[in-house]
Amino acid sequence: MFKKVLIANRGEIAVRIARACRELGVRAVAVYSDVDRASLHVRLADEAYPIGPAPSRESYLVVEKILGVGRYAGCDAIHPGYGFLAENPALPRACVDAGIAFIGPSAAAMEQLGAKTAARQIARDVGAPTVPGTLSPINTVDEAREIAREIGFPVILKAVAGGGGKGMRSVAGENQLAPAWRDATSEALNAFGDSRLYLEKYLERPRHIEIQVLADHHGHFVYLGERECSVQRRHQKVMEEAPSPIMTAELRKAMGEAAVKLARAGTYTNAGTVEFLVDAQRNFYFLEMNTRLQVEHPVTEMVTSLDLVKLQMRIAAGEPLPFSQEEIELRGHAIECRIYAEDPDNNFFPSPGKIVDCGVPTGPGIRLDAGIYAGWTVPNEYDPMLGKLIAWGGDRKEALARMGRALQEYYASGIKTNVSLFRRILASGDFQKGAVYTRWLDDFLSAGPALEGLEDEEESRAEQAAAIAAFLWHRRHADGANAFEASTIPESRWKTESRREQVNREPQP
Amino acid sequence: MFKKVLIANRGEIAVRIARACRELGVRAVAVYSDVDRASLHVRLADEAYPIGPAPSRESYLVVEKILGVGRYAGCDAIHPGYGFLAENPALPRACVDAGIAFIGPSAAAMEQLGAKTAARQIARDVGAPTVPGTLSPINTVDEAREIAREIGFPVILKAVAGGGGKGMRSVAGENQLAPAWRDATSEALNAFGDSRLYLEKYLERPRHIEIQVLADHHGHFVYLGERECSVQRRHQKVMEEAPSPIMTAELRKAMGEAAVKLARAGTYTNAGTVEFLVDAQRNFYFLEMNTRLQVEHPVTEMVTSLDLVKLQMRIAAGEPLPFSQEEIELRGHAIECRIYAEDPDNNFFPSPGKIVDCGVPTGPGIRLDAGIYAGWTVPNEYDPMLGKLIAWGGDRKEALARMGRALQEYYASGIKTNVSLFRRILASGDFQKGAVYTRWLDDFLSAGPALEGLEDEEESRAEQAAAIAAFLWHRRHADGANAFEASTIPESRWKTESRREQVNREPQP
Amino acid sequence: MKLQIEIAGKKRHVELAEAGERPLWTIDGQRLEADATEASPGIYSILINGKSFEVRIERRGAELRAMTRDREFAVVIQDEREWRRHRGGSVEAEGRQQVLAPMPGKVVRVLVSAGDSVRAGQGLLVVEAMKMQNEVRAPKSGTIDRVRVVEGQTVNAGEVVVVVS
Amino acid sequence: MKLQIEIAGKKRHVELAEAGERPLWTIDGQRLEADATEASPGIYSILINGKSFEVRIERRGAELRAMTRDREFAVVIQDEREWRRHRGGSVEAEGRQQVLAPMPGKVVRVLVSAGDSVRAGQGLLVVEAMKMQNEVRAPKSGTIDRVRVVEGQTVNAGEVVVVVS
Repeated sequence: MFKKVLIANRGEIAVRIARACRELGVRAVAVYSDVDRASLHVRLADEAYPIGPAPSRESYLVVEKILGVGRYAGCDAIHPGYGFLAENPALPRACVDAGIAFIGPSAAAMEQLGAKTAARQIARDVGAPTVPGTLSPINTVDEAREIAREIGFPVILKAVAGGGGKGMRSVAGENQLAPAWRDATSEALNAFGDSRLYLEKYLERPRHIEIQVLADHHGHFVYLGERECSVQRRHQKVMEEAPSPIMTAELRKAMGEAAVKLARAGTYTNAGTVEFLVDAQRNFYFLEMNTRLQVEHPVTEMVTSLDLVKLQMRIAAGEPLPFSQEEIELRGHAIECRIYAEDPDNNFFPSPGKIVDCGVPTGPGIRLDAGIYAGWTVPNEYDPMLGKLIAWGGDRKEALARMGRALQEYYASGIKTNVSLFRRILASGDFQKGAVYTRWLDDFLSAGPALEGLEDEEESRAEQAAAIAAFLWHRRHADGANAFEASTIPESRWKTESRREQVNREPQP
Repeated sequence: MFKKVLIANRGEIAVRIARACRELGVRAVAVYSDVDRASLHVRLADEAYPIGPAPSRESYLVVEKILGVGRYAGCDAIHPGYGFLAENPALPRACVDAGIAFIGPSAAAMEQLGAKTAARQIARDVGAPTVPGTLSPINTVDEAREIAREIGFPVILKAVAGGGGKGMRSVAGENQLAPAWRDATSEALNAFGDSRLYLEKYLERPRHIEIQVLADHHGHFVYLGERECSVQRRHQKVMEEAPSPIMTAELRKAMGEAAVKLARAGTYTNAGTVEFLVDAQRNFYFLEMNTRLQVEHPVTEMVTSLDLVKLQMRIAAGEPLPFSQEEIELRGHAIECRIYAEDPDNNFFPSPGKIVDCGVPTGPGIRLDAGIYAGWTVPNEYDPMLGKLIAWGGDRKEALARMGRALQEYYASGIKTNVSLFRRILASGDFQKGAVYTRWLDDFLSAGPALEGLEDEEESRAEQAAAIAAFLWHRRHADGANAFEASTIPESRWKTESRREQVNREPQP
Repeated sequence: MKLQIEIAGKKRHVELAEAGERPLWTIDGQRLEADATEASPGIYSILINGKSFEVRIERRGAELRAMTRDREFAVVIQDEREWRRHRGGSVEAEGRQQVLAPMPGKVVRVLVSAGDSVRAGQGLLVVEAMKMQNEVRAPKSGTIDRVRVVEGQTVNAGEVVVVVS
Repeated sequence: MKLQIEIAGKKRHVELAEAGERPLWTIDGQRLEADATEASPGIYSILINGKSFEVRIERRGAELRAMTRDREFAVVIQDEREWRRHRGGSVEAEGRQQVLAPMPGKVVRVLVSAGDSVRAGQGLLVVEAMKMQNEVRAPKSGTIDRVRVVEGQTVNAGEVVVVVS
């Protein structure tokens, strides 16, 4: 095993890796930007070194700085976490030159399997199903008609230059193809100055299900079951669970073996995730591979009883996988909520700021992987994820019940968080039944907040309790003139309303 | 399932039960004494009712008050937790009269199996081994010699009226018997005014290992493996783990079946624990039965993936056990530390007071069952246990490593806690090897603190860091004259020293 | 002491009288069997007829929020005196309107200039924070009166960025 | 600013000078590459040559303690001025000695009276707290000068219960 591991990351994942190091008796070396000096990952590390200004382009993304710390501190390995440099082949390549082990795949495997088009090619080569269609541009509507007939309607037209839904049209049948072609072409031209389109099979309400794979340096490959990641807001995963509510033993085996075949073909090593779309008939289609540890790895840990970060380190240190595919047993059900500093009442705007106080849920079946503490200021410069709340139960019902209970105990005051979103999702009938798909949450949210149940006694008691608490709060704080002003000026409500109207958050291209 | 459960307890176990209720959709009703109004179990409950003054004799121990709340609030079941009324047959008896389900065994089973002498008789009846010897007084040294020859040396002489080691002598061989008899007789007479002795087989360095059993109302009995509870300070469990480091599949089966046989003979229902002593040759001897949930139940939960409190509720509600003996699978290793508000540097004196701040360890494999929060004052009137820190790992080594890591993250400031004791235990070679016995910790502590390792660079850096922190603390707080005085008067150290000398805590008889 | 407290849009008159050691709560003229204690700063344990509620009161900028285990309420507090004083000045909703930065961040693009006419919902500028770009839109149709920020500038939440009239 | 700080029985002279924005630490005359920040009240993150230490400073009654991840130190702080002032008065260890209650609790038994002669280690009284009975013992052999508590009385930690001379 390594003596000293450099953690080239920050936030909850840096904390997660530092804990794994601690438990293995390996020294954990943190790096930090100027605004991260007091961050939890620095506090929990054995060593910590500054790497520059807050913008990640000048700190966490600079390979030379990371390697410099690794050399200076005498690290024998680097763990990239996720995000930042985790999928940048420059880092493993520089590690080879520096004689430091990279805890992840080789640069070559990363390039092959991490690139969408290359990975799809490999998937086709090994016979893993991909979404039928073409990745290269189609020239005419006739050509499009021919391909569409081949793969069968419905299909979807997509702009080659596209993104964000522009230049995209779903086509239910042949008679809709021509007008859809016209619309999509002109929209693409307007939006991107490039009218070219390509065509894919349209999956009606696909699920996003991914397979965790592990591969050592001795040619052993295993899959650790799947994660259901269909609950997404604008293509961002929000809640993940394992196993998937629709999984069968046969499907798991088929998807797992396809994932392993792909990883093997790309001579992959270490932990990786193969993402699939799964349609209502349980057909699965390769989407892409993530050549790193995933945010949602804890749900797999909870149902397999394995520690993926430690396994990553063992693999990188050259140890063989300590178990075979047959020995992997899934047990119970796990679910994860990604807790963000954002405002669910206001288009999920990021809400950085100082955390005044934290409620940490504990007790049976609850795990919290977080990178925050009371008194810490969430910096403005990075992803606003505060941490992940994970619940395990003997079955899905118990896992959901425990998550509901834990969410009642969780809070981070002083900033806004998306905790109420999870309460809404948990309360929805669709989610309870596991009837979700990749656009489900967007549909659910655009349908607006569900009508609250009829005003029952509990509700009115809760409002009375809130009134009493507000009374006592006011009595304590009203003396300070500012506090009083702020809480009583009627305009404040008007501002809130207008703010809500004005704002519409767009994902960054 | 029940609609509303009254929790006749306080502290971490009341919190534990309230969480189980919450997860089952059952309303949790708390009771509280005058000093417990702001306790965590009240905050987490759905309803809460006062039951009188702080002394438990006037509140938590008053059956009528408990039943009164149960009736007033319309509860259909009562969970007693552990301690207080948990092993008092008056409560299940009163429950029967009130038509409220008692979540535990019947009063009759409690009386039969809970009383030491009656339970030993049943154990002998069903062929479960008990420590050889006699429970009735021996009249002469000759009679003692005869019995000792029969059961074999070494034996131990114990005062009938005894306790606390007075009038107790271990006898290695026959030639030591006569002088030991003389000494023990006179010591017993001096100490208790009663010179009578009895004799038992002397177990050299016995382990305390206990078996968790469950029994439903349909005649199904199962055992859920064992807990190793040998790490005790003055007969009080301090750290527990599952499985026991010395366990074999055969021994587990033998002990488990003996435990079930005993429970069955006493027509036991619900959760119970059968305690055994186990000698170096892995012979086991029935000690006593605890007719309730144990403090240390979480380690069993972690290795069986079951929720014992929920199972208790299901059983009490008349549901059959949802699994058979064959379906119970043990997985990995779990360990628990009982965190107390006490001062390990000062004879483990209780240290109640206001908790200023809490560090809550989180991350993989860590569970905390606690009944405290920052800002809460640990009352003077009750057991000073703050909660239990539990670590799970794939094997014992990982469980210990995770516990070590979690202990680094845990603190409750403002009061003293015994956390440093666990650090010392974890660092000891004996414990690492699992080579412990019931008096091990007392021996370990009386041997005094281990010599600290040679002063290494790490140690001196840590001292420098402490000096810098103390400097900054002083700079911030020294302006308040009191703070300054208190931290600088040299007498303070002298006081501490003399205090340490003066004091020797005795367990209450 | 008597306050007017608006919870979830409903106004209530809440009164606390201490009778001996027992506090007496009255809401909208009705006596309430309630016991309240502050467990931690801003966190209150409230028992109403034995029902246990935990309420966290939090100030977020200009707003007050009350959080129970499962619910979240907007709170507006006015004591009777204050209330009378404020009664006169009604909320101006029309006319010139200030557009506020909804979050701290950096202005990466300004899409309008003073004098431009805009439609309601039209993008005015883009603020970037935490890797997300957020478009600030016009609250109403009208004319840009003033743009108070430039590209590259850092803004705080609630800062006026544009005025529309 | 310069302080004498005793950690684990070893006295150190700690000095902090702010040079520009960089604080300069000196311990016993030696410059230290150290960076310190208070993460939470009383919790300090200290980097010394890149090594990360977290130190929690806690006052416990009259004592100061410093806790790192694995270690706990007794701390005594004196600034140079104070130190000179206190130097004269030495600690009286012999003669009359006050016996203090080591914890808050209730005196359940008083085992001695004024005038009794006691041996070092002999039980003087029994205090009960949290279900535990704790015997307070004589710190030295001598004569009971005064007993300052009676059975049934509640005492606080550090309160003088008996004086032995």
